[in-house]
Amino acid sequence: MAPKLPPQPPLQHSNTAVADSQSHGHAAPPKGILRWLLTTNHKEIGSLYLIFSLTMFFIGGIFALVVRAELFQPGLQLVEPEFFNQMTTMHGLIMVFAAVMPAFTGLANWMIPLQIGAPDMALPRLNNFSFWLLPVAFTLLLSTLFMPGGGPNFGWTFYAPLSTTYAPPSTTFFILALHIAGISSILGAINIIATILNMRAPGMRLMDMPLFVWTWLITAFLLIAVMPVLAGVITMMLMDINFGTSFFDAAGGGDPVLFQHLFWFFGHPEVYIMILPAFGIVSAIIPTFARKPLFGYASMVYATAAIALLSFLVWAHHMFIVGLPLVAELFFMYSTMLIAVPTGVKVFNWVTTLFRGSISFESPMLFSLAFVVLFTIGGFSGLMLAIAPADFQYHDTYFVVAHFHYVLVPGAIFAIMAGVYYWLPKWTGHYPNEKLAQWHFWFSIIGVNLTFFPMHFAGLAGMPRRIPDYALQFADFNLLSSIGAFFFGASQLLFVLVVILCVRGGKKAPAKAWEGAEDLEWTVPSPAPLHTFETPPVFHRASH
Amino acid sequence: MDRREQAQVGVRRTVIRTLAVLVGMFAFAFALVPLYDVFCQITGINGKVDATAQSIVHEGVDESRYINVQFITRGSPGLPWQMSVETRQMSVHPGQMAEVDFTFTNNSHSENWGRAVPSVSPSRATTHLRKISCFCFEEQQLEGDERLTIPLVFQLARDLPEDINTITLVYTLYPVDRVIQSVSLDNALQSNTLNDSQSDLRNDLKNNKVVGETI
Amino acid sequence: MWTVVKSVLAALLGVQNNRNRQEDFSSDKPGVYIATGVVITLLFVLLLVFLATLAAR
Amino acid sequence: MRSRCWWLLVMTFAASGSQAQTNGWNMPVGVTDVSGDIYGLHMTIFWICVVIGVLVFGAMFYSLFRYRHSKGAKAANFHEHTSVEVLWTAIPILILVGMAVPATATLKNMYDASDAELDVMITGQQWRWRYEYLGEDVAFTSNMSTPRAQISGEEARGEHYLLEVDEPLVLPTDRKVRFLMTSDDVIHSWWVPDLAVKQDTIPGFINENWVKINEPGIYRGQCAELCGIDHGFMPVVVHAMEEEEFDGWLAERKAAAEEEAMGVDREWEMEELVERGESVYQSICSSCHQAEGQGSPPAFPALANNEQLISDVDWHLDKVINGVSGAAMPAFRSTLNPVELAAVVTYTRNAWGNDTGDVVQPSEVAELIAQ
Repeated sequence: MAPKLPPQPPLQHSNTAVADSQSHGHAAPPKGILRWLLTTNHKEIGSLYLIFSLTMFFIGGIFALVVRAELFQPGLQLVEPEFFNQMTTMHGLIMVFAAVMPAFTGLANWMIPLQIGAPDMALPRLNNFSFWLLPVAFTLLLSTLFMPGGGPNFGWTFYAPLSTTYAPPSTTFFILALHIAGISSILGAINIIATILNMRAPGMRLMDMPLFVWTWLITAFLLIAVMPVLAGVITMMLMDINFGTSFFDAAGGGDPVLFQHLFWFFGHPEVYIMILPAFGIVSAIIPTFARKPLFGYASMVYATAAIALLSFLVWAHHMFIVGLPLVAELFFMYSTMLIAVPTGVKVFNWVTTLFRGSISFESPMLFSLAFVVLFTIGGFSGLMLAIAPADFQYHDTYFVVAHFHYVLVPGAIFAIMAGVYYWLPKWTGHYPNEKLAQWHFWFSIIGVNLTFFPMHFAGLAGMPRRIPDYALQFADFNLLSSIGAFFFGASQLLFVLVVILCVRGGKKAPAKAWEGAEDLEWTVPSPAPLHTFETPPVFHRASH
Repeated sequence: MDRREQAQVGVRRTVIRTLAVLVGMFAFAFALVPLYDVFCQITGINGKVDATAQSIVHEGVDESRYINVQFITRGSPGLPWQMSVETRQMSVHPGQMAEVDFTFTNNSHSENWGRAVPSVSPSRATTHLRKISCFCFEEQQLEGDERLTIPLVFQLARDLPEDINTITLVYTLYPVDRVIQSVSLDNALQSNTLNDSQSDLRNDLKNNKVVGETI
Repeated sequence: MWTVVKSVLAALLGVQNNRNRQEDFSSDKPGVYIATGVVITLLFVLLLVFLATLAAR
Repeated sequence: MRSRCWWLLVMTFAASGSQAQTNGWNMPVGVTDVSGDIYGLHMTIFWICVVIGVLVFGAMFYSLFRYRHSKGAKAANFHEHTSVEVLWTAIPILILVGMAVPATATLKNMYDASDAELDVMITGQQWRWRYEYLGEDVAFTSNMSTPRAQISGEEARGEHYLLEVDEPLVLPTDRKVRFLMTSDDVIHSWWVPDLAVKQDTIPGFINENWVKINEPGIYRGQCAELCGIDHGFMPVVVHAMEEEEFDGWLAERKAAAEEEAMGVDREWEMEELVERGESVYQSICSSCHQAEGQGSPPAFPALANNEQLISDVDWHLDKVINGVSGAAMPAFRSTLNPVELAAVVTYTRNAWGNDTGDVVQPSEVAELIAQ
């Protein structure tokens, strides 16, 4: 096979799509839109995922800004409570299912074959199909906003009976959209598992794989295990709404609390689906820029597995106030507290990797270091929330909002950005503009903390979440949060700028773009040609 | 090339296995519904009471403690019924049999279907409250302006936890949308009275019945 | 068998210390580890249930 | 720099947390034994997190500073250390056990079901709370009393903006009160931070909670579970009184309830009913059907110039008394008394151009309900 096709930096074609975000791929080269519709190349599909996710990140972000604008000061100024509820709901759904998850899948598509020395994903056509389900799903979901009665307004957790008996008529479409997105995730997960288990370069054992591959393998198993449960729950909702069953309707002998059990049985592993690949990315970047092998590679793998297993045993900590019996409260409090142990092990390992390294501070490293610090703060508030009696006070307040945004924004999203800055040289052949990237970093870090730190105080002082208007004593915190949110949102435009500039040109990157980088992806040229590892590379067991 | 073929075989195996897990997990989600009900009935987690009548247990009456049993009835939108109870509160000993009459009144002039859904508080007491005859979860039909009185016969288990001295039984009425009727209340009652053990029970009751104390 | 159990226990705590123990990970028999993992997880659940019941007394 | 900015915040937060206690940016200590215990747990775990944070981030920033590539640091090559790894697994477990012990004790106190002296049933309804003193024949609905004009900004906002109600829940101090909680429609959550009571109210199911208030005062909270449009406008206000004062209040309410029951029998004037009806409408109906009866279709139909409503008084009464199944309209048969029902129906039939001239007497409504 010809390992050196003419270099075709895939992002080159898609940068127009970023600028013209409404219609990806319209401005594609001669072969036109069909090329992107039909591509089975893991790199191109990876780019499609990433562009889709970035688009959705901005749409979800705009929804968040509508929410923050309304909360800028007490009183109802901009939107009606009904629309406010649709905004909070859509913001959550879009960010979780259309921004964070596809971004990780996109990175997986790009990097897993490169990191394990495979020519492509195991099931390329399925790969194409699972991507194209996403735009369908989320166009449908977004279109519910324009339907009579409005879009989903019951929160991203869609608790019954607010989401069944009392839901707007568009709920059936919401369920359909979620089904399609779920199928997409499941197919993606099957593909990733099949690739990792069967397509590794000769000589590469499981324990030789980079941590990003490991964390994604475990994430994919979580997806296979819990996405069907989500599918089951929404199917039950659908039947309750349209076919007169009463799974969740007390009137027919059902139980609304059952909905919450089922939802969180999916929902808690889902939380880890959104953070485990982030662990993998950070575990690749920190050793690179500390120029020192990752401390405790094996325990990192084991801790990831432990977190994944424990994630199935803690779901009811989201339900401490629904009236669980004492024994159940205690069980879920203990199991939740125990998750702190493997998570702590990971943080200690990252810190120890830094110890006696030779550290430089390029933009991927900055985002990774911020990840370690801010994710840990999110972990601390998580530990506080695990204490069941205290959760009676924290539950459903802005303290919880602060907690999961610390885990997801400077957690998952910073890790994704770190990964993008880290691998952009490999994708485009150019280094991102370091100065702009650093500005992006500092603006983001200020924006994130200004937005989410005051929420801790608002929550402790007694502000419930998902309210469109609030009592006067919460005004200062909300003012700060809103300013921070707009600042953070605006500074993300810098990110788009850096990516576009990097696709267009910039300092040329060699195959091994970072001095301390070790994994297989750095053995192929930059930009990575469309087809790589047609003949499997020989894997040398060197690093860990 | 045979390496590639090998990989293809492996991929097929992986896909089949993951699909099997997938189907299994989807089925599991639905299996959780009955499993949850069973789990709740065993542990009494959500105060949801066993829908079927239980049999009486002769275990002697614990005269040393009185348990205050409260009854609350609640209506709901869309059902023009009223449910009332003969007494709102009674004191019973654990192990003692007690009976209380509930009256359903249809305030409208047309027939409707409804259902009374029970819930027990504290939920820990759920498994200790044996309902020997009841109408819980049973769909009922009332003709327009009909009034119907149904007794609830119950017994508190002797092993009721020490710190519980008040039990509240709440019935919420819900409308049932239906065209075809399957089990009407009358049928249910008839089959009850036909049952020999049930009529024995009635005699049993007469000797043992407590008088409700109205507050 | 004991090494398997030990590995899985270590996994639960998130600590794996010995490089050599990774070797048996790549023994191409993940089934044994998965089965042991499931069993130990079940035992772990039972232990927690026991602790919670004890504490609730 | 990143670290400095948030540490500053944490430090000021921590310092304030230990001195001033209900300062509006930390959890309140509250006025029950349980709320005090919870505050203690909260501060303990917070300080544990601070200490761990100082150690971990301290080590991290030391490394970042000390081993800079730009200062020519040479990387070591170690990547494992068994005893260190075992140690940093064992120590967190010990800390967690230390934390679990007091948390378990507090939780058990919260679940203590013994010896409640007063039972109050709390029912969540979209979007108000209903309180019933079981066995006392006293029941009422508690609505937010903040005027809509304050929300829209046409009026200056008062001190207790959004946290004030027409009728607060009145409770005695030093008496253990049992709450039975349920809902008529969706899941709500009844929360008063100072009492450390937050419990979901679930349709068809009963939850319970206990509280023993130590100090008289007025305590405010809100619905904590998203329950639809007016989730943010569903405050809880608890007025805790000394025992004697409470007993007096209860007796007064009982007498008033009896008097209101008497009012059913007399003939009411239209003006009386309209006046009474307007206040009922504004506190109960206007959140959905809007202040001028214009509604917000399709979920909430307009009442003004509603043909069916104007032409059919029986239909109108039926919807108000029995609600609409499967829609947001609740049954008000047990929430409102016959006088209020008659008044609100009379009002809606004669307001905003619905000039039917109909007068519905409380006695007619009472008959409809009882039959």
